[in-house]
Amino acid sequence: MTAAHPAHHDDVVLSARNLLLQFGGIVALNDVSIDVRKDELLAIIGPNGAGKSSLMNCLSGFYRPKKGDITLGGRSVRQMAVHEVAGQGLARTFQGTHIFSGMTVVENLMVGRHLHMRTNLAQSFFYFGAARREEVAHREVVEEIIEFLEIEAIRHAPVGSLGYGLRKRVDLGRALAQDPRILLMDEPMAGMNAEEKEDLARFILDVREAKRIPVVLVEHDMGVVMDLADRIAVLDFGRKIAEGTPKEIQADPAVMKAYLGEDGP
Amino acid sequence: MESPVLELNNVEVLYSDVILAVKGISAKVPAGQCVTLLGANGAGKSTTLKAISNLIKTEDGRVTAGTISFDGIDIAGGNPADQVRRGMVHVMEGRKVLRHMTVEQNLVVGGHMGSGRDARALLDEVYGRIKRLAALRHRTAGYLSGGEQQLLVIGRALMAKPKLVMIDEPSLGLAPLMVEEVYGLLSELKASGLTLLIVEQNTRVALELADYGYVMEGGRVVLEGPSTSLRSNEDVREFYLGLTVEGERKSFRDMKHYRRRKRWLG
Amino acid sequence: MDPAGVFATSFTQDQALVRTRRQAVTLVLFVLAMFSLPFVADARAVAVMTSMLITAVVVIGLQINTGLAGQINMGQAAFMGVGAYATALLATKGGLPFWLALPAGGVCAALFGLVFGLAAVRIKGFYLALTTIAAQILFHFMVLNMPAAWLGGSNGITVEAARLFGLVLDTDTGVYYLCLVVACIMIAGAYGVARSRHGRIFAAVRDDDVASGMMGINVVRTKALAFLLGAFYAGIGGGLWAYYVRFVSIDQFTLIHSIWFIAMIIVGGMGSVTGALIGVFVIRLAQESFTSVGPSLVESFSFLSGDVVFAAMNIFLGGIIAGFLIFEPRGLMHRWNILKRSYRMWPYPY
Amino acid sequence: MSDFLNYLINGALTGLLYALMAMGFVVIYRASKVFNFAQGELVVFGGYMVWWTIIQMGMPMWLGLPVAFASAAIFGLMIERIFFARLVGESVFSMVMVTIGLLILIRGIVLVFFGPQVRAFPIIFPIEPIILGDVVISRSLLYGGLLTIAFGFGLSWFFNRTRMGLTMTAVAEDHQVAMSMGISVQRSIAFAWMLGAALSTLGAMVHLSGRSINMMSSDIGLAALPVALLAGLESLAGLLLAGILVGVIQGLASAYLDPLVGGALGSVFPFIIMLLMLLIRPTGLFGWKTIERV
Amino acid sequence: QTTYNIAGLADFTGPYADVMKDMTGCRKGVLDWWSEEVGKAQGVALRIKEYDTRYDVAQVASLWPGIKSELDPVAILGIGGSDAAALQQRLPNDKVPQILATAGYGFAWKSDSWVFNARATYPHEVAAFYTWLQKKSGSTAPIKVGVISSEVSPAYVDIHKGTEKFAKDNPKILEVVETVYTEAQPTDLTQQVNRLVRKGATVLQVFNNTASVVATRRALQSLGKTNIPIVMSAHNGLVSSGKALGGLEQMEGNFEVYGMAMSTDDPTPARAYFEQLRTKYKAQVSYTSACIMGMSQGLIVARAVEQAIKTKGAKGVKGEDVRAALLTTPMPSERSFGVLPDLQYGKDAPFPTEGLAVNIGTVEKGKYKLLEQNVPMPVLNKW
Ligand SMILES: Nc1ncnc2c1ncn2[C@@H]1O[C@H](COP(=O)(O)OP(=O)(O)OP(=O)(O)O)[C@@H](O)[C@H]1O
Ligand SMILES: Nc1ncnc2c1ncn2[C@@H]1O[C@H](COP(=O)(O)OP(=O)(O)OP(=O)(O)O)[C@@H](O)[C@H]1O
Ligand SMILES: [Mg+2]
Ligand SMILES: [Mg+2]
Repeated sequence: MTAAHPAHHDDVVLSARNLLLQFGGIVALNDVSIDVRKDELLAIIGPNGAGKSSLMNCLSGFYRPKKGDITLGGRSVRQMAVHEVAGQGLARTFQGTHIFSGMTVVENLMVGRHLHMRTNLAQSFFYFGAARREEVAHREVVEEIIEFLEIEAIRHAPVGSLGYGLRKRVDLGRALAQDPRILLMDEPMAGMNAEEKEDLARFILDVREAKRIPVVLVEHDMGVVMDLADRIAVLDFGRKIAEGTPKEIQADPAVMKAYLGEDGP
Repeated sequence: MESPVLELNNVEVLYSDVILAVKGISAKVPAGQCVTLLGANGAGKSTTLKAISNLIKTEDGRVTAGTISFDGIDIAGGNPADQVRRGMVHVMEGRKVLRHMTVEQNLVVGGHMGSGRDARALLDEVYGRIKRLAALRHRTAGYLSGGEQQLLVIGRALMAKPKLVMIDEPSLGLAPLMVEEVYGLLSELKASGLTLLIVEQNTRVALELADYGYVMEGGRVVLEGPSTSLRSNEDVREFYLGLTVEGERKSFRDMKHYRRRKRWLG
Repeated sequence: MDPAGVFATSFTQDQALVRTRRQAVTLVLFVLAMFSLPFVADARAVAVMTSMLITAVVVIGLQINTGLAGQINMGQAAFMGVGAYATALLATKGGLPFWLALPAGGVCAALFGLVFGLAAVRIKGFYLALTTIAAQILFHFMVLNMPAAWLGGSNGITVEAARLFGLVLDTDTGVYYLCLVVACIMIAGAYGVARSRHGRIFAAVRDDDVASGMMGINVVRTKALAFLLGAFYAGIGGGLWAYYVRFVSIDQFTLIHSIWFIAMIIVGGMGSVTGALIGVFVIRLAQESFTSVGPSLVESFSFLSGDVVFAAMNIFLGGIIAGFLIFEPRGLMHRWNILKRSYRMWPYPY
Repeated sequence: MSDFLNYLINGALTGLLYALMAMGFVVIYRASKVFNFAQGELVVFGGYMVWWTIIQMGMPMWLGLPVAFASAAIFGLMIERIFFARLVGESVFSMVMVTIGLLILIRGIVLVFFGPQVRAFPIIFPIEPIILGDVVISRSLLYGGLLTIAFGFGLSWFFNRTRMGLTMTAVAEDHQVAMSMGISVQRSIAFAWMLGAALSTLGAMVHLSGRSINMMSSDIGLAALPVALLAGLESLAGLLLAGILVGVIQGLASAYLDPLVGGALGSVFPFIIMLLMLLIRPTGLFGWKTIERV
Repeated sequence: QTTYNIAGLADFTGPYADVMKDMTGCRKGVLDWWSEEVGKAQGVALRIKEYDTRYDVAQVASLWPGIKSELDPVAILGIGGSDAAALQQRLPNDKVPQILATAGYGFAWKSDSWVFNARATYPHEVAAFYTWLQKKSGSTAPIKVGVISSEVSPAYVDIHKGTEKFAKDNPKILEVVETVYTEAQPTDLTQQVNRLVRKGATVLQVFNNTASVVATRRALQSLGKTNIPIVMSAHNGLVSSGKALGGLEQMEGNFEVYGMAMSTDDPTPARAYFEQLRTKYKAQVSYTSACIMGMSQGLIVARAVEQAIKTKGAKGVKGEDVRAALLTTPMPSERSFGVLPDLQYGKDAPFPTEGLAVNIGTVEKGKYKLLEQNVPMPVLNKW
């Protein structure tokens, strides 16, 4: 699984400039800019309703900001449809579970490979030949991911019957199967206990180590954020109120007030 | 000790006639206390709650063994509506607001069992307890932020004038301040005499509020005790609170790549 | 789940449909039986099987569209009608041989289906299901109101029998083999599509179209493709129909036919090609055996007159469907899988 | 000019009849989230109940109509008892599929019990039209229209304002959530079907008064579809506007366009309007917008 | 004794379910009568087996091969359009003739047919009516007719297309002021009828279904224009429409036209024959136009078999012999007890196009009554 995209000379992989997003009267994002650099983990924190998910949705093309620009690998993706953004190498996991519950784990991951598959409908129709060769080739990639995430045992289980933690892992696997240039994760650890968070943290760290994919992480667990993030951006009421290293953020009084509470994490 | 409000005895729950999700658990919830149910993902916590309120019947599940008694009456397999009428409300996982309805309509629906006359008073009482909701009363519930939705579903449960509220993961996906606000509300409710059964992943806050706790794993209760003793249990500290033996918070950076075997499995 | 002792040792094996020797033997025997049917069974059975094969092609299309891609479609009979008309026109007016007219008819139906697929871009759920009823109504209107010279209007179109290598397929057996071969190809194709990339994204879009988009799937295109493919199958089925009855007219493709097609995938089970086949078989068998038994009932019990006996059949059929929905809403395929599973797990209950 | 006025007024009234038929769909949808494909069959059943009480049994109107309404409601209740009670918790999709089975089933029942003959339907509303100058207005349509307007606003108030209506709306939002609040989903669905069946009976009365009934009278259900979709499946008061819109356009189209085209353009027009409108507003004019948050 | 089988295609659960009982009962009655009184002497019996096709082409198509191999019938008695559609292409190979109960359709107007109708097409019949009406009125101005039709069935479209064609070819006889399209079950036709009346229509033609006749009649009543008659055919005739309106008197002054006997109370030979079927052959039927359709089918096939026996002998009569008999032998009206006019099939159409006559019925003083008999049918060109 080598990176399919040529390395970028520019340090910034994903960059959002002055995003403005409104829903009726509500300003979900107000003049928000962020940069994600090569090989870093950027965490985004903020109170509920601050606009974190909205920002992720803008970055992945699901919401279209009213103003501002988003570039991925130097190309503007603001006008692109969701699937085109994904085609540019952006993968994400979801806040709730948005998993294909009618399919097995393998199939879910194979959907992630869709971007890299090329056979046409006619070839699928006459399955034996190109379509089967392609299936097998991509199945090998998927098996690597299955092994990496340690979900061999549930390979053929329908995900509808899996517990929450495993689903999250499949969700991550599916994003990894896309072989992305950047990975966005929206609250991957919500609803997990410490042990499971540790597991997932380990996978995230491994992803960064082995595959060197920059990650944008939205998370409410301060322990996770402070330990994993290289940099943190803080949103409140749709505005970015702070950005910096975990240390700086922990010391920032505005952040304390808006987010962490007076007594800190 | 007086007899508990809710008592589970060797309850087994089966999904789709094939998946045994809860394999015989027993638990008690005494009146006026807060009991918490902890456990890893898939341990069967939500299933247990759904078995008590009998919402599992909507998911092709059923209680195959054991008894569930509420106020001394066996309620296993009963009608969910009767459970509410007896004074037990189940707040489901995932902030299930009625998305297309306004906040106030959500609350009104929550109080549909009471008489029309005290509805107004009850509504004001809930608005009084949860000030934030009052300001949001005409907003469409589906567009509220996560924390507001969580407050709304708790408020909606209160509208049924319950004796016992079962809450599934109230802190799920909430920011620290919001967690405090929700738990603040819960402790006020407890102080006002409400009995609480809380399923939680956020072990720290849950054990702070709760009087007693059960730890579930693989559909069984593997550990139980007063929350103070749970808090000092080594395994709970390591696996649920994420603390080192010395009481330091472990860093997520230097995770070992193997796991220590849990003592209760051995 | 596989029976104990069967392990996949390569990905090819793991993805294969036929996994045990017994399955392979059964499949071969089944196909052989189908091909020898005209020699061993009576004319009625062959005719019933022919209509089952044609229906199967149409219903598999519906299964792809509704069961697999999740787009409820109440206009499948109209799509079939478009295919039948197009095939008939191309064969009679265009003079195309049947092996060209048939796929071309499928393509025409596919294009008509595409129009509704594109509506699926914006319209979802029940709204979409109900707009496909409009397909039925528009098709009806168009055929009747275009100049009669184009689509035959109220006169319908008469079709010559299919010819292949000088062979005229105007006998029951001939038509049966034509339908059997085409149906085999279409069924095999459906299995191919269902287990490769396209089938997978159909199901992905059905399960969660938001997440699908973010996986790089063009949701709009996929839905349109599902309609296109479903309608293509309907069109091929329609084309076979045209060569089977050799006369097409508008009242052969009505809403009630579409409803029966849906009933078939309900009974068979949503989302699986095999389920569609089972559904077609069960419902058609029920319909046909009722119509077979009915006349004898009337003859032997003279106090029962035809109007009572045959009307009661509708209650039976409606009852069968309703019964399935009540007791086995996930269809026969699901029941079969559970049976298989508990058989393999025996003696452990779960 | 008077022609135009005639088409306008009668189109609107016919549209209101469609709205009344569509109300049956929407009431059932609004209280159970099930789209009932067998609505036309309910109309036929209700119609036969009226025929049975008044013509067959010879009951006077004041007795026959209430009995007919009651029997239709009981029929609705039976449908819930037999079919839907068991399906609580199953996906809405399978419930909708049940209604497709019901469609076939009710047809059989009607055939067996009432036979296929075309029967005279009692004259519920006087046949003599109201004639104002050149404008001729059918009484059954007029009275039916007024009833429809009353029901439209009344039911809209019921579902949006009263506690009971809101609890039923909650059922349409999510069966499981409704149950968790102690709402009896079953009772809500039962009520929906009873109300739906009763409304269908009223619809049959307006539609068939003084005319005839047989199995094929269910076609009106199809004609009401575009109205339900145009209004949006959740909106009751919206039906009135959508109904009038569809009725008027259909009336004008069949009066002025049909002769030009030489075909029944009037009857496909509602579907065309519906398609175009849905492309602009995918959930109809007043339906709930889907709330999609990721 | 030789028994010849006849396949009956019936529709007990589809659109024609309402008339099926009388129709099937009567055709069976005729065959029983024939076997007893004609066939017995020659050692031949006719037996019919009825199948429910729901009037659905798919059902007919899949049933027929089985019926053929099971019964090996010498003829098929069908109802109409769908039976013809499903079988017309294959009958030449199967060599079995089919006789339909309804009048002919434009789409089946093909030469060398194996499908036969007892009557010419509906437009033929209604054209005879207009010709008669004009003559009776004594004026040379064309009759102005308003047509009420529907597109739900292609058969209805076929009828109004044929009528329009007749008007086009015979502008001195007929003028169609407008063709109005309604739903299958129209709610209220007041506006449409009003428009037709104001356009000068003096007759309204409603050939689709009973519900449409009822709605049209109600519209005329509410407009106070009951002096404008409606003309209809056997399948939605005066009696059934009257019943659906709550009484035959409601249909006062309207017309019915078709080329068979009318089921009036008049003591006609057809009536007497029917009474014989009912009393002697225990046919549980009533004297309706559906019954007459059934009788006509039965008589046509029975007489053709009779003829075939004459030429081929009692044994070995095949479908093709029955067809040959149909094509070669004229059937004078007496042979059908006046149920049908004189009948002679030719090769160029599935129905006799020349020399046919129609009957016209009406309701007078609340009684269903035969108004005119043997009205000659004009020539009508294919549309
Ligand atoms: N589709 C939408 N329509 C209308 N308003 C929306 C929509 N999505 C988000 N909002 C509003 O935008 C604001 C930001 O919401 P967002 O979901 O981005 O917050 P968040 O920071 O992700 O919160 P949480 O921590 O609860 O996930 C909220 O006020 C929310 O109500
Ligand atoms: N509807 C269902 N059908 C089949 N199996 C189910 C269903 N719901 C849950 N399960 C299974 O039952 C087990 C217990 O699930 P449950 O939801 O109770 O866990 P939980 O302890 O609440 O976990 P979490 O912390 O993730 O919410 C899991 O293995 C799950 O896969
Ligand atoms: Mg969020
Ligand atoms: Mg849970």
